Amino acid sequence: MANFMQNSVVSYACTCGLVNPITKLFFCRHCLKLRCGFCVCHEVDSHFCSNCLENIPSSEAKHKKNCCTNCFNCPCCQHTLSARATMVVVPKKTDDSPKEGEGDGVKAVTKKMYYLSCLGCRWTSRDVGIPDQNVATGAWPENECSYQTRFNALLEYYQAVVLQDKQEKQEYLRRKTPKAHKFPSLTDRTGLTVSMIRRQIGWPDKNTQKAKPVNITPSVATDELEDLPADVFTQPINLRNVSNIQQRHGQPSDQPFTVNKLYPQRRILWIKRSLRCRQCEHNVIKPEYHPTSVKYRIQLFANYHVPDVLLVRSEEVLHAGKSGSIILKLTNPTMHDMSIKIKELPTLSEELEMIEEFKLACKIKENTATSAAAESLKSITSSPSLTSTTLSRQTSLIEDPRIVQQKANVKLNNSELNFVLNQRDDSTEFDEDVQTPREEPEFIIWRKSNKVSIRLPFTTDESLKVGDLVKVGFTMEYTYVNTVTNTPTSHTLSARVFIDAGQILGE
Amino acid sequence: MSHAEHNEIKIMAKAIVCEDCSLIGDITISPGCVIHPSATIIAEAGPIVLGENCIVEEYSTIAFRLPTDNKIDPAVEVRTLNIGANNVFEVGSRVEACHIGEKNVFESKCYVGPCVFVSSGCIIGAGVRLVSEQKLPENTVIYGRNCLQREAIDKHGSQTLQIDFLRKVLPNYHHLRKPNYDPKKMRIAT
Amino acid sequence: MPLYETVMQEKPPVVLDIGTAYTKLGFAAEAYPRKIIPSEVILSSDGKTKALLDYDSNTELYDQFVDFLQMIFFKHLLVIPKERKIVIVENVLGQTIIRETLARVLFRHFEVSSIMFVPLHMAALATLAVPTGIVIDMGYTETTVMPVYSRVQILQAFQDQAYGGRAIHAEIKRQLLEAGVNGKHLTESILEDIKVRTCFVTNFERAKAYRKGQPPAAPPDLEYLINGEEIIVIPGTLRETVFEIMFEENNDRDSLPHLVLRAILSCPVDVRRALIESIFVVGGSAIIMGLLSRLRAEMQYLAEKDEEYKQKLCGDIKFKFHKTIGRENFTAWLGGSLCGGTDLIQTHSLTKEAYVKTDRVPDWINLSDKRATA
Amino acid sequence: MEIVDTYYSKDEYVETASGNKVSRQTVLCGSQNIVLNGKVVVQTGAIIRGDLANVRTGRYCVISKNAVIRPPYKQFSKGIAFFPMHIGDHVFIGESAVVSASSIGSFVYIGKNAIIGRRCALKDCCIIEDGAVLPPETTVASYMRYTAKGTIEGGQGNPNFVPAAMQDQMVDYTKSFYEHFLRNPQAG
Repeated sequence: MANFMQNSVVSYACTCGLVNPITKLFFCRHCLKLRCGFCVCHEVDSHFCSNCLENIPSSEAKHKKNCCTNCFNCPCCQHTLSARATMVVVPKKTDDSPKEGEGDGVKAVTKKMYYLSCLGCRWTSRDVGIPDQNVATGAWPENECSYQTRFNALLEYYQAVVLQDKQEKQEYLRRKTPKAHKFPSLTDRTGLTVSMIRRQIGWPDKNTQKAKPVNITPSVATDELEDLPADVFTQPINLRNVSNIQQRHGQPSDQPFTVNKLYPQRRILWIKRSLRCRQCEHNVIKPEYHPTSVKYRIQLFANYHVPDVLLVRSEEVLHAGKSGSIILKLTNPTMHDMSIKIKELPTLSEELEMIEEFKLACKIKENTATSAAAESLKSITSSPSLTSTTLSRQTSLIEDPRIVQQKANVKLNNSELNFVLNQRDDSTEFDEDVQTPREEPEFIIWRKSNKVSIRLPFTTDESLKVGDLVKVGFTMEYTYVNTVTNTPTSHTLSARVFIDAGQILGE
Repeated sequence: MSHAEHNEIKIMAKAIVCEDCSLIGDITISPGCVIHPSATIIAEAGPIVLGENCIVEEYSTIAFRLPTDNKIDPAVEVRTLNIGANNVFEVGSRVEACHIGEKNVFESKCYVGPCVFVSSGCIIGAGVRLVSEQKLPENTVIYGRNCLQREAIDKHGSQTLQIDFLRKVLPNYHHLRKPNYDPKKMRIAT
Repeated sequence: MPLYETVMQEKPPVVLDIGTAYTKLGFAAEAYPRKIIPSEVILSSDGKTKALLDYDSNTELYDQFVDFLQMIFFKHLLVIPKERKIVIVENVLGQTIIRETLARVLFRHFEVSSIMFVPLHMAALATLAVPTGIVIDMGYTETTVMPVYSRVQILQAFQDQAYGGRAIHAEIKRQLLEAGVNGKHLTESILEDIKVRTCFVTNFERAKAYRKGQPPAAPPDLEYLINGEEIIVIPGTLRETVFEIMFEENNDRDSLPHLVLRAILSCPVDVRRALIESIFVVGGSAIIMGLLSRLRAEMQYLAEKDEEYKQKLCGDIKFKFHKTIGRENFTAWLGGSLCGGTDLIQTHSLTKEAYVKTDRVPDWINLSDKRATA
Repeated sequence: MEIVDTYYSKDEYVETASGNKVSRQTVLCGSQNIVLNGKVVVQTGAIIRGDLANVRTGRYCVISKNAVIRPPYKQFSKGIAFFPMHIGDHVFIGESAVVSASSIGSFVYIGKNAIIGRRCALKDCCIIEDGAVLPPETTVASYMRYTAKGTIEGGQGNPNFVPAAMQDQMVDYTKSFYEHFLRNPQAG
C-alpha cells in the first residue's frame, strides 16, 4: 500500500468524471458505480465535542448554538482552555455571616478554586479579570450581545410589517374573488348577520385579529461623531494590548479592539458525516454513533470492491515516442475470483455516450422517485402550487457528470491483456508459500494469493518533451460478484485508471 | 583558537549530568541543574555558566557561538555567557541567545538566534523561530506559527518540583558525570 | 399564532454574506453571525488553500464554491443544506457569473429548497429601521454608495470606486517599501494586521497640513515583529496617512467625500436633504478609527466651500450619520438575518422548482424577468 | 507507489524474538519500563524515556529517526508525577517528532518534526501533519487532521482530510513498512 500522505501516482476516474486516488473513492453496491466525495450527498450524522468527546443530540446541539457546554477555546490563540485548580486562602473576618462560619475559630480557610488557562499562549481567565470559580465547569461569563433587545425589537417589527402586508394582500384577494356560496358562514369576514351571530356566541369580532402594527423607534442620525482620541498622535501604542483580526472575529458580536475584553469562547461542536449516493439514495458511508468509535455501520470503500492497482516501478528510461513499460501490482479485495481485462481508454465520443447513459439512468430513477414523492407530498402540503410544480416538470437537479480532465499520453502496446485475479483468502497470510505453478501469460511476473504483478508495455506520444510527465491510462474491466441480492450475480464493471509513470528523460 | 578546543567542564555538587551528553568548551554547571541524555552545550565564543536549577532536555542545544566570520577579535575581552537560574530548555530546543535571564522556558524545537536578548520569565513557545535582533521584555510569551507575542500576567510555576523528581529518578537509570568542582574549595585553594 | 413562528422553529434559514475578503455566516433571526471567516477555500482536489473568488474558469469557480459551502455547512453551521432555505446578501451590481454559479451550486449540488437574494445596501439600512438614507459600503475591493429613498434604491445615483481594504494594503506596502523594508515578508495577512492594529484616519486639520506639505509632528513610530524573522519600524506617518488615498484631492474629484456628495447630487432635489441627514457607513473597512468624523468634516467643508456643491446644496447643510448596531463589517449580514427572520423568506425566495424551470436566476437587470413580475 | 525496500546493516539493528527491529544507536532509557509489543521498528537516534515512566507500544509501530518519546508529567501542588504513555497498534511516528502525549490510539500517523505537547490525547485514526505543534492537553479526536497551521480539519465521513478507510491504510502502511525494512543482504 502506498503512503496515503503522499500524492498518489495511481488514480481512478469516478463516475462523475473527477479523478481521485482510490482512498477517496466509494463504491455504491446498489448502482455498482464508483462515487467520490464530490458526487455523493453529505449529511450530518451526529454531533459531538471534539475535545471532551461527548455525544450531543442534534436537538440539544441546535439549542446550544452548536457549542459544547463544558469546553472553552482560548480567545487569544483559539486553542482549548484547561481548567486549573488553585488553593486560595480565603480570609475569614471575625464578623462573618453565620452561613459561612463552617470552620469556626479558623482565621483563614483554603478553598479549591478554578480558573481557565491556555497552555498554548498562557492566557488565563484571570488576565481579563474573571473571578475564579468554585467548580471546574463553573459559570464562566458569557460574552453577551449588547444590542440584543434592539435587534429583537427590529425583528418583531419587520415580522409584523410583513405579516400585515400579507394579510392585506389576502384580504384584497378575497374581496376580488367572487363568493363561492350564498349562505353566511362563521368564517366569513363581512356581513351584518355574521357579525351578529359571532357576537351572540361570544366570539371576538374578527377585525381584531388583524396584526397590530408594531411601532419602532427608527435610528437617529447625528452629526456629533466621536473624534480621534487626542493621545493617538502622541502616545505610543503597545501592540500586545491590541487584538488582532482573528481574535476580533472570534467574538463576532462585539469584536473588541483591546485584548482585555476577550472572553473564553465556547467550543464549537464537530460532526460525523454520512455520505449517500445521489442516484439510489443508499448510504455509502454511515459512521458508528459513538464519538470515540472509529467503526462504520456502512462502509462501501472502493478498495473493498475494486481491484487495487499499485505502481511498483517504471521498467525503462522513458523517451518520447519510444516504448516503455511499467510494472503494476493488482490486488483483488473481494472474496470472488475476478477476471480482468486491461484495454485502451474510451475515446471522447464513447465517453460522451457514457455520460448520456448515466444521465438517462438518473432521470429514470428520479422520475419514479419523484412521482412517488409527489404523491406523498400532495397529502401533506397545503400549498397546491408547490405540488403542481413538482408534478408538472421534473428535471433532475443532480450534478452533471463531466468529461475526465486527465488524459493519457501513451498508447498501450497490447490491445488487451486478460488474466484472472484470485479471490482474497485471509488465511494465506499464515500459510507456507506453496504456489502451484501454472501456465501464465508472459506479461505476468509473479502471482501470490490475491495479488498479481504484471508488466504493461506502452509507447509514449512523440509530442512529449523532456521533463513532461508520462501518464499511462487504461480501462480495467473486471468481473464483480454482487452479493447484495439474494442470489449473487456477476457483473462486468470497468474502471478508468491513470498512472504517473515518471518523466521523459533527455538523451 | 576557539574556546571549544579545550574542554573544561566544571560540574558542581548536586548537579545531575547524564553521561551521554555532549559538553564542549568551558562550561560551568551550577548546583541543581539537570542535563538529560543527548543534550548539547557548546561554549565556542567564551565560557558558559549555567545557573542553578536549570533543566536541559534531550536533543536541546545551548550554544555560545562565534560571530559568523568564526574569528575571535583578540582586542575584545572574552565574554562569559551567564545563564540565569531556573531556565528550562525543552526537547529539541536550540538556544543561541546572547543573554538569558532567569525562569525562562524554551519549549520544544524552538530556535532563538544569537541576536536575541532574553530577559526573565519569558516563554518561547514550541516551534517558534526567533532570528531578528530584539530584546524580549520580562514575562513575554511568544507562541504560534507567526511568533505572536503577549505579556504573561500570571506567573508560570517553578520547576523545582520537577527537578526534585528528576534528581531522585535519574541516578537509578543513568551513568552520571561526577561533580568535579567546588567553588568553596577553589577559593580556599587560591 | 402568526405564521412565521412555524417557519422559524424548525429550520432557521442560513444567512450568508460572501465578501471578497471575509464571509459572514449564520442563521436568520440571530443578532450576530456565528462566524466571520476568510473567504478562502481548502481545495478538496489537492488540499491547497486559495482565495474563493480567484478563478480561471467557471468550473473552477463552481468547484471552489462547492468546497467552500461544504465547509460552511459542515464545519461551521453543522446543518444539512438539503431542503434548507438560504439568504444571500449580495451587491446589486455584483458579477452575474458569481451569482449564477452560487445559485447553481446551492440548487444542484446542495439541493437547497430556496434562495433569497437580498440587496446589500437595503439590508444594511434595514438594521436602522429608517426608510431613507445613503448607504456607503466599504469593502475589500471597492467602496460603493447607494442612496435609498423610502425603501427604494436610487440606482442611477449609485457610485463606486476601487478603494477598499485591498487599496489600503497596497498603500501600506508601498510606504513600507519606500521606507526600505524588505518586501518578502509583507504578505497580505501582515499588511492587514498592520492596518487593523496600528492605522487610523487622521483628522481634517492634520490632513490639510499634510496636503500643504507641512506635515505635523508624526505620531510615534512602532516596532513590529514579523514572524520572528525581522523587526520592522512602522513610521508614524504611515499609520496616519495610509487612509488618505480615500481622501486624496485630485482633478477627478473621486475621493470618498466627493463620491458621497456626487451620489447625493445625482438624486432628485427633494430627496437630497433627507439623504444628507441620514448617512450610513458600513463594511469591514469602515471600522477604522476616526473615519466617520473625518468624512463628516470633509463633506461639511466641501458643502460650504466648494463652488459646485455650494450652488447645488443650498441652505443650512448638516451631514448626519447613523451608528450601527453591532459592528460595521456584518451590518449587511444583520439585515439579511432580519429579512430571513420574516415571512419574506416564504414569498420572496427563488424556489428550487422555479429554478428548475428556467435554469437561471432572475435578475433585475434582465428585462424578461421584469416582464414576468409585472 | 509501492514502498521501496530499505536496508539496514546487521551491525546496527537488533531483531528481537517478537520481531522488533531496534537500532543500537538509540537511547532507550529504563529499558525495563519499555514494552514494544512486537514488529516495532525503532530507528537510529530515537529516544524513548522509559526511566521517567512506563512506555508501551502496540504492534507494528514505527518510531523514526531522532524521534523523542517522552512520558508527560503533571505538576500537582505537592509534587510532580510522570504518567505512563500508551501507544496503540499501527502507529507511525515521523522523523524528529517530539511526543509527550498521554495516550496515542491505534492507526495514528504523526508527521515528521511534529511536536505533541504534554498530556495530549490522540485518538484512533487521526493524522498529525508534518511540523504541526500541539499545545499541551490537546485532544485530537478520531479522523481529525491536525494541520501545520494549527487548525483541525476532517472528521469521520469527510473524505478530504483523513481517508475514510484510515484504519486499513495504516495497517497496510505500517505492515509494509515493516516488511520492507530489511537487513542488508550484502553486508551479510
